[in-house]
Amino acid sequence: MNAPTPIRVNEFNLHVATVNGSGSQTANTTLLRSIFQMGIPVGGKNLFPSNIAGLPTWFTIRVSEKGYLARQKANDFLVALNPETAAADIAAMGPGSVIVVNEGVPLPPVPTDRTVHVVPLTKLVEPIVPDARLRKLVVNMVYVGVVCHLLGIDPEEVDRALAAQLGRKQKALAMNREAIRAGLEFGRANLAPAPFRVERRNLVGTKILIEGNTAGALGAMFGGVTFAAWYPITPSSSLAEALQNYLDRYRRDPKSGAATFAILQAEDEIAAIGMVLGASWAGARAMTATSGPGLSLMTEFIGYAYYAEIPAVIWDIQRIGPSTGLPTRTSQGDLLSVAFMSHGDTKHVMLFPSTVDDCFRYGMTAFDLADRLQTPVFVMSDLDLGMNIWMSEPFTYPEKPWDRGKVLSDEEIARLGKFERYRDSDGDGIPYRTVPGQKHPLAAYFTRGSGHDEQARYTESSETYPRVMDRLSKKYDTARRLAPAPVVDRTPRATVGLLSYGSTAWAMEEARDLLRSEGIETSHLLLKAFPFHPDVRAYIESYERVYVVEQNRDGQMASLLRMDMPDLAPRFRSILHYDGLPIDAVTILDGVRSGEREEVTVR
Amino acid sequence: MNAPTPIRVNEFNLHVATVNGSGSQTANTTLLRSIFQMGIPVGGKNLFPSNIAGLPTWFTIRVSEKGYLARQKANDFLVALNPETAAADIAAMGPGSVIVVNEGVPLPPVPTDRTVHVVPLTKLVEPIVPDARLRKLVVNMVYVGVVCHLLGIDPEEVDRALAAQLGRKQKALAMNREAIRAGLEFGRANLAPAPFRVERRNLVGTKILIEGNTAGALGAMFGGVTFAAWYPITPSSSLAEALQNYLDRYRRDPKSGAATFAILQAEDEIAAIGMVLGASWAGARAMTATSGPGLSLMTEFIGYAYYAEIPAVIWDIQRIGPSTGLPTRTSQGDLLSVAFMSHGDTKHVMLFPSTVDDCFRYGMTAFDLADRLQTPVFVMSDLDLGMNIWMSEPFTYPEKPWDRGKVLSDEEIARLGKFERYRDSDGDGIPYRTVPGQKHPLAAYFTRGSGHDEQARYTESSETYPRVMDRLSKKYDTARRLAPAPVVDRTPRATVGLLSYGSTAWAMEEARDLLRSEGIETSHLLLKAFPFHPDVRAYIESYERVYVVEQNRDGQMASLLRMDMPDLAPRFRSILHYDGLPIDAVTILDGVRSGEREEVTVR
Amino acid sequence: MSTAAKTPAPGPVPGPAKNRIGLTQADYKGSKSTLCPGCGHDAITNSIVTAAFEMGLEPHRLAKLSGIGCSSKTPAYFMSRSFAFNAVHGRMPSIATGVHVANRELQLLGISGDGDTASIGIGQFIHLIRRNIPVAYLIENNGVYGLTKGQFSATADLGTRAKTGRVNEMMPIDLCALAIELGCGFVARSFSGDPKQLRPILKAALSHRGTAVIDILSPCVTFNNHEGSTKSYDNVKEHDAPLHDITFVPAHEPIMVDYAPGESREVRLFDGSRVTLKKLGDDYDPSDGMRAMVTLRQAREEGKFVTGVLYANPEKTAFDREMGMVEQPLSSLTLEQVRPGREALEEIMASLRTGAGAPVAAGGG
Amino acid sequence: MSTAAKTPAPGPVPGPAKNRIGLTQADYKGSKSTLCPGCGHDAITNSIVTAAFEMGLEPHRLAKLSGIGCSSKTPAYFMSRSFAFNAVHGRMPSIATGVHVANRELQLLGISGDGDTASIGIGQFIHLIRRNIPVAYLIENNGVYGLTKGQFSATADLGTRAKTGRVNEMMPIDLCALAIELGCGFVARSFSGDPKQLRPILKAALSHRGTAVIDILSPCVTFNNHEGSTKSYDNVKEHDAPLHDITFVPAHEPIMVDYAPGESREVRLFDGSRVTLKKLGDDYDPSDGMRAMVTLRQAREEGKFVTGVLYANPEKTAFDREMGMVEQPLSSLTLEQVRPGREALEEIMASLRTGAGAPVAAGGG
Ligand SMILES: Cc1ncc(C[n+]2csc(CCOP(=O)(O)OP(=O)(O)O)c2C)c(N)n1
Ligand SMILES: Cc1ncc(C[n+]2csc(CCOP(=O)(O)OP(=O)(O)O)c2C)c(N)n1
Ligand code: SF4
Ligand code: SF4
Ligand SMILES: [Mg+2]
Ligand SMILES: [Mg+2]
Repeated sequence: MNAPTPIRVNEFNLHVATVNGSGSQTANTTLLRSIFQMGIPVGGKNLFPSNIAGLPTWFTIRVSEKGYLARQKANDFLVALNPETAAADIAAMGPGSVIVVNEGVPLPPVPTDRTVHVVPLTKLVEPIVPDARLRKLVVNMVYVGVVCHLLGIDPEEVDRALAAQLGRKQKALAMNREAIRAGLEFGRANLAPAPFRVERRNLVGTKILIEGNTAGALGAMFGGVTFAAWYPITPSSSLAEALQNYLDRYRRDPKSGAATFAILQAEDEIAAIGMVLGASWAGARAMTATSGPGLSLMTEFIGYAYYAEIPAVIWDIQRIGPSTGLPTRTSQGDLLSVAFMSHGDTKHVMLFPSTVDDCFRYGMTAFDLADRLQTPVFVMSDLDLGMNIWMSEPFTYPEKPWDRGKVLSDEEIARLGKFERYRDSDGDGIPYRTVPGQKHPLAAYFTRGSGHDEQARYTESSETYPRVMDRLSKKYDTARRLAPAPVVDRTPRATVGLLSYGSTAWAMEEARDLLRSEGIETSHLLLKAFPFHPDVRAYIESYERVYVVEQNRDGQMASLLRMDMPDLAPRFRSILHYDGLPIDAVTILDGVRSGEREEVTVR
Repeated sequence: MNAPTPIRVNEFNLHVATVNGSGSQTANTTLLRSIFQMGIPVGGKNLFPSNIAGLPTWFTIRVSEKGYLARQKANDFLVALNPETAAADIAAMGPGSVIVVNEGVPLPPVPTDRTVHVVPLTKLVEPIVPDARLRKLVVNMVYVGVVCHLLGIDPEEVDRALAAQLGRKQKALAMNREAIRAGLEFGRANLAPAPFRVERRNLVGTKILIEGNTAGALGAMFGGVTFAAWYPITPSSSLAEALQNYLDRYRRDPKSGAATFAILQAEDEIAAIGMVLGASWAGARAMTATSGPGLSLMTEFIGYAYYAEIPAVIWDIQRIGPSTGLPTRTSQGDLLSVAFMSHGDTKHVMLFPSTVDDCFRYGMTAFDLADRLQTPVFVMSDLDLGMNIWMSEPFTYPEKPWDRGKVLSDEEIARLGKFERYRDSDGDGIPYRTVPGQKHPLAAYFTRGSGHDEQARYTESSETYPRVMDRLSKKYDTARRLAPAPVVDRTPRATVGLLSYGSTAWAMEEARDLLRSEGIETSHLLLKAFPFHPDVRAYIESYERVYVVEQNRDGQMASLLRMDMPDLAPRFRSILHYDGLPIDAVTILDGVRSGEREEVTVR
Repeated sequence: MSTAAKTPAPGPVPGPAKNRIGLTQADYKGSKSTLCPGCGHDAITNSIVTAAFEMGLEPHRLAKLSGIGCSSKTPAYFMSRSFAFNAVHGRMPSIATGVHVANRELQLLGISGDGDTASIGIGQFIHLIRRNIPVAYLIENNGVYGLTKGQFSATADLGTRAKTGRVNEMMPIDLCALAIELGCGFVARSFSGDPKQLRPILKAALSHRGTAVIDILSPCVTFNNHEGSTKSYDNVKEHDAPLHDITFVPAHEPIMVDYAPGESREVRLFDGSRVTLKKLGDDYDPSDGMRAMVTLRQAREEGKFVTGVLYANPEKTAFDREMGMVEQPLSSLTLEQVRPGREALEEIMASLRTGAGAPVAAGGG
Repeated sequence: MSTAAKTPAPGPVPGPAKNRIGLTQADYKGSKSTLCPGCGHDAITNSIVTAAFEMGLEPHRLAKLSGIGCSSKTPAYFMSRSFAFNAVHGRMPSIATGVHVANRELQLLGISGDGDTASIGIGQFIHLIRRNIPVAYLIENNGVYGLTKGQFSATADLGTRAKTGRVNEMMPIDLCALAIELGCGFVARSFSGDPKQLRPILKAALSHRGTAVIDILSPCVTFNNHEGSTKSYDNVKEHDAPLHDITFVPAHEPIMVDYAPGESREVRLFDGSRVTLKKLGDDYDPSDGMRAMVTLRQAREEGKFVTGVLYANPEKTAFDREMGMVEQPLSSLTLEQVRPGREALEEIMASLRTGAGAPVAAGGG
């Protein structure tokens, strides 16, 4: 035991290092939820390899009564179960940290200002689980007990969290309970509590814990999705799978029990987007979810949808590329390729959710926008937001009905006496469409990716082609006003403007507090959509320097901003993070600091 | 006969309106070449529909002793053979123009200041060609005779041009000669010569007439292409087909007569680029040629090639999109989608040929660059450059050997005692590679699109990933210096800078002369490559306003420039042309004029 | 719909004949074809018009789908009262799948070419059949890429010579054999110039509740008719020279045949080459897949094209039944039908609060 | 190369056994596998190592090619002295085609999965076979997408249930029957746990001068082994509960079998389900394609997997012969060999000056 360190309450990171396939998810979720149930804000991040079993995996629980949920570089509490990474994992722990190692895991020399507890986890589980193969699994519950003691987690809550997960599985429940108790008792008997602990608070209320992909699926369900086609790819699969599970349960015809939806696993992403376009053209609310490689395969069809003006919702759960890249690491690297996806003059609409609540709402908004604009709408989520566990206020039930956009009924056609598929009758660049199956003789039209006029007739005319293309540009300008406006937080004395989007928002919030504590006041614009809302320009105009913080190498959003506002282009500075791990506050802090220092020296 | 107009010599456009499938190519080529043989610069543009037979087609011959070869909006001489378009074709003719119509073609009222000659072409051919079906073809030769008379083309040259084409086909030659003579004699007997005529000059010398695609194929052949995979698509097919024809003839082993190349027609463009990457990886000089839709399908593999660093040459003969668009119309609309093609942080190298000579030279340069940089290199040609007929100095034989880039032999590996596929040993960001089949035990490596370290080993490390990505950025900067420098033409008193690329250069040259005649002195930078050479920045810095002239809707090159030079972004103005027809000088003239007028009013 | 095929075509009546829903044949026509005169595809278009008229199809209940090619353009030339989706090259099957799922009441007529299906599109073609999506899928098969000027497709016969002079070195893909091997419930082969055979096949295909594949030999006037071809079109041969102009497309009459079941008939194509068509006899039993495969292989060895319905299994479960969808088209569901109530959201929020709903696992590539 | 298969493996000698080119079995190994313990793919990897060692393959003359998936990762786990190209998902055949054309002396070993080949990759698979590119093409077939956590692939058996509880409604694609129909010159089926059968098949495939397809049943430990499966792994069943944690992958021994030609053997998979393997007898004649198709269909009806070499036609003309390429690999040609002389350029310029070389025609889509 070394010199007691001051006790820190409800502000620390718990880091569990193990191998995938060892089944630590129930254990980690139990820890996460038991703290959550004590009324303390938590977040859980899973760092996993691109294989199925036997490689290093880490699960990090951030406990923060301030409500910071972004990743932090440093951890305070380590459970080291993976012999292969133990040395590195332990070496990464700083002064005052606490380390629990499984007996037998090789121990590197550890400075005395770290506390190391060697615990015979495996021995402790032996009496409880006869089947050797299963011990590998249940042993995880033993460290839950140990951690529970060291951090002062209420055992009652641990038990509740466990029960909630295992539900009716009594045998399992019993076995796991025993394992937890074993760890708890060993801790009580042998280990001094850690210098940071949890204490009950009342900061959670009715909040929920959920992954962004699940939230997106829920949004799509309440948005009235009727068709989804997808092809498995990490990190997007869990969105399609959650959608399937929820729809199976909540979207059946009350009488017949038949499905009011269809979900198809396509043979690849070209087929997936093709099915979505076919279904959407025929009147369904159709979506797909994918990631990098799948997105690239959709390129040709996306160009078609842009030109033939077919609504489609594409969730891009960004992982880090190029190519296969790191399939289980996060990124915001697809912006430029999506913005101008496919040959010829194309411009696409992107939404940038930064919270699970955004995922839920945009699950609906994306459909309304796609139907209203009759074009593909991309929801640019990422692995951090989509697959990690986030705390959130419960989602609120949509008050507005859906917007299916400009669809002409047979009656309306009869009234108008005509129908022109690609005519800009309202001056907003958005034409009217009909739905296959409509009976009126004028309702039918011919959809094609080749040159067409206002009546959807084939043409190669050099007058008609640019006219149609100009209308598409006008429609795109309409999108600026229809898409979600940015969230602007201006600080009176701010000297610099910050700009971020997507999951970066979490580290940004924390970074701004750090900057403030250093006397640097900042304003912040949280981007929600591309093309840019008029408010974005107004914001940029009011700051000489705007730091664009993003998780890619090439400063892709900064590039889009420079293209959109050439006159303001010199104002943008990039702060970039692209190692595949979620960005942390200190990275932003350092970026702004050094940026501002330069400014000073420059002058 | 109306009031005689002043006679214009060797400066006019001859426009032939017919339907495709009617076999007018031999006739038009004969006209083009006979004028060319009289020592007068000519260019031929074929405006054809996206089908095989029966739709309107136009062939325009520009005769210009000043050497202007760009398209012009107005024509001086029309041969109206297509009843369906005759009204519009004739209405488009201006004062002083001459119109030849086939007897029976409905004549709209024509102002008296246009000369109309109704000629019984069909009647004239009847006695010559018994087979009715064939008359449809041979009739074309009759208008050759008529035009020959009206413009004062030397019949000897017409005969030579015809003979060159029909070669040994005596029967054909005879029949066609008769038809021409019939037209000639009819003209002499009934028609007054046109107010513009051709007169023999000595401006052609040893020049040649060739399409850009044929030139590109020749370049590839002399560049040592060993493998090409392609999938038919207009307007790129003729490049692959010309390549096949020339290689069949000039690339056989002297002894065995076996092919020193392979050309494969793939099942689609995904397969085509895959074959190219496989072949290139295995040591071949591999290329493909495609256009919009095919390009979009290559997206996923292009990202792979960027990240795994595999050389590849992709000719993009741009047609106007989005999607299928107008397959037989020209455009410069693929820049943004190519520059950032495929998900994740990717940046690609593009070359912009503006002449058939560029096509020939870049046919070689592209291979050298791809091998040197170990990345895909896109040659951004277009339908106008690629499929139309251009006059050029004969191509000069390459004096330099090829550059296969950094390939380590077994001997070198033995000497070094090690080989690391992705190590930046030279500080230019470019690693060394080996070729499959090399015997040295250290030569083999594992190529993948997933995360890899300097030794090409799989990794998900958050230190290694960004290190490799940063090297790729460094390599990209190296490309700025290796790629062709822009051609800068500075005028001392120039107040505005102009910037163009690709086939736009032709209209630009003419436009600058027009501007000068209006007292507007201009400088011009002809871009040759992306990423931008340092000279580009230097040029922009010296002009307050730089007009970027391009053939697309969104000002794609202007966007790339703004992204690359944020501090200079406000200087760029766009002059855009995107109706599918090649840009003309007046469009540029008007653009600069009105732009400059604004400037004045602004001040 | 599925009984329509059985309704006999009405006999001649005064004025333009009307069908059971009171439409004339003209009502099933489209805009003027822009294909080459004599193209087999136009003959197929005519058979479609007649078949649809005779069946009394409701134009608004049929959707025309196609890919890219001369063949894929033809939906513009018939049934202009029907909706049409002219997709990208080779990907029509995925469009068909989406359209069907969105509105199961729509009857789907897919038009493709041999390049569109056998080359770039073979993957989607296979998965369409595997899912048994109800679409009458026509391949207008000429062995070449017509629209791009005559390169070989994956169904080009071994050893044929293209206009460019190049010789095809590879075995053609037999789309019928492939479809049967994949368990397709309706597989037929016919000839563009044999409307007597083609029309009833079209009707049967349009009435089949699953993927119905019809591989239709459809000669290309232009790109199987060229100087240098070993067997060039005789009366052109004498004047070979004028045809030197490769942009010349001489007009042709479409090739038509009329012969009885069980018989064989040799047909001379535009380039003078000959194919032998062998019509399945009335005794042929199309319910036996194995038998069908054997028949095809034998014919192949004899160098013959068997025509007729090769395999039919109406029992195959339709895709929509598999999906357990509501009867009503998904496209017509109201917001009330597709937005769960507040209590549903509350139930879900509660489970997410307590963790009773187990989270989804991480992993993969 | 093509005689390598015939060289017998050397008998035991003092020290680690060496093969005809003096390498030990260890020289054919790769880096440590990161697959699940007991995965069928690892068993196949072992058979490859042994076969390559016994054949005495020169590592530098072999290139390993793969797509994406657990199966496609395995090239990292054998023959680390050979070059490898781990391509994108489902597109390895086009890579193989390019590699072969660039260097015809390289022996190609392609590793794919059922998802990589039968789902996303079926199109390229078909065209690879059609071109008869010389590659030994292994499908490590487990009926699921392993790497993405157990969704069904296009070879999943009708009615099987996934870990998610979903039931597969579609017929599996029989890759062997497909390959035979397409005229593939070597088609075999085997089981990952039957090295005695697999090794000789691998050797034969590696010696075949054309596309050789081996469809290898290779059970997935993890995603055919789950609670809720109708037929769950017994000794786990009692403790079903702990397996509630879907991230838990219990360790397994690979499933191995050893049985004689002509016999059938029932194998119990990880999830307790059973497949019956039926080994072709020595009397079976693999030269008859029709016979092979019939055999496959019959076995399918009996619900059996026939294993062994189903069809072999060594006579099929190899692709490179068709292309008329020089013997020397294209990759090794010198500048002198590939850059025509000045006179060639002059000749071409002259033709372009006079127009003797007719220009290419415009047109198309
Ligand atoms: C992705 C893509 N690649 C290439 C093309 C060019 N293209 C247009 S039609 C066609 C082939 C059509 O052949 P087929 O399907 O047999 O139709 P046909 O013209 O013979 O009736 C091709 C390759 C295209 N439109 N899209
Ligand atoms: C274009 C693309 N889509 C999806 C994925 C995600 N993905 C990786 S592996 C895989 C399936 C692999 O299944 P299979 O080929 O059967 O291999 P197994 O893992 O079963 O051995 C998928 C869909 C991808 N990598 N690329
Ligand atoms: S090119 Fe051939 S397929 Fe195309 S329209 Fe003409 S004849 Fe028909
Ligand atoms: S998931 Fe299945 S296929 Fe993949 S490694 Fe594990 S056992 Fe093998
Ligand atoms: Mg065809
Ligand atoms: Mg699999």
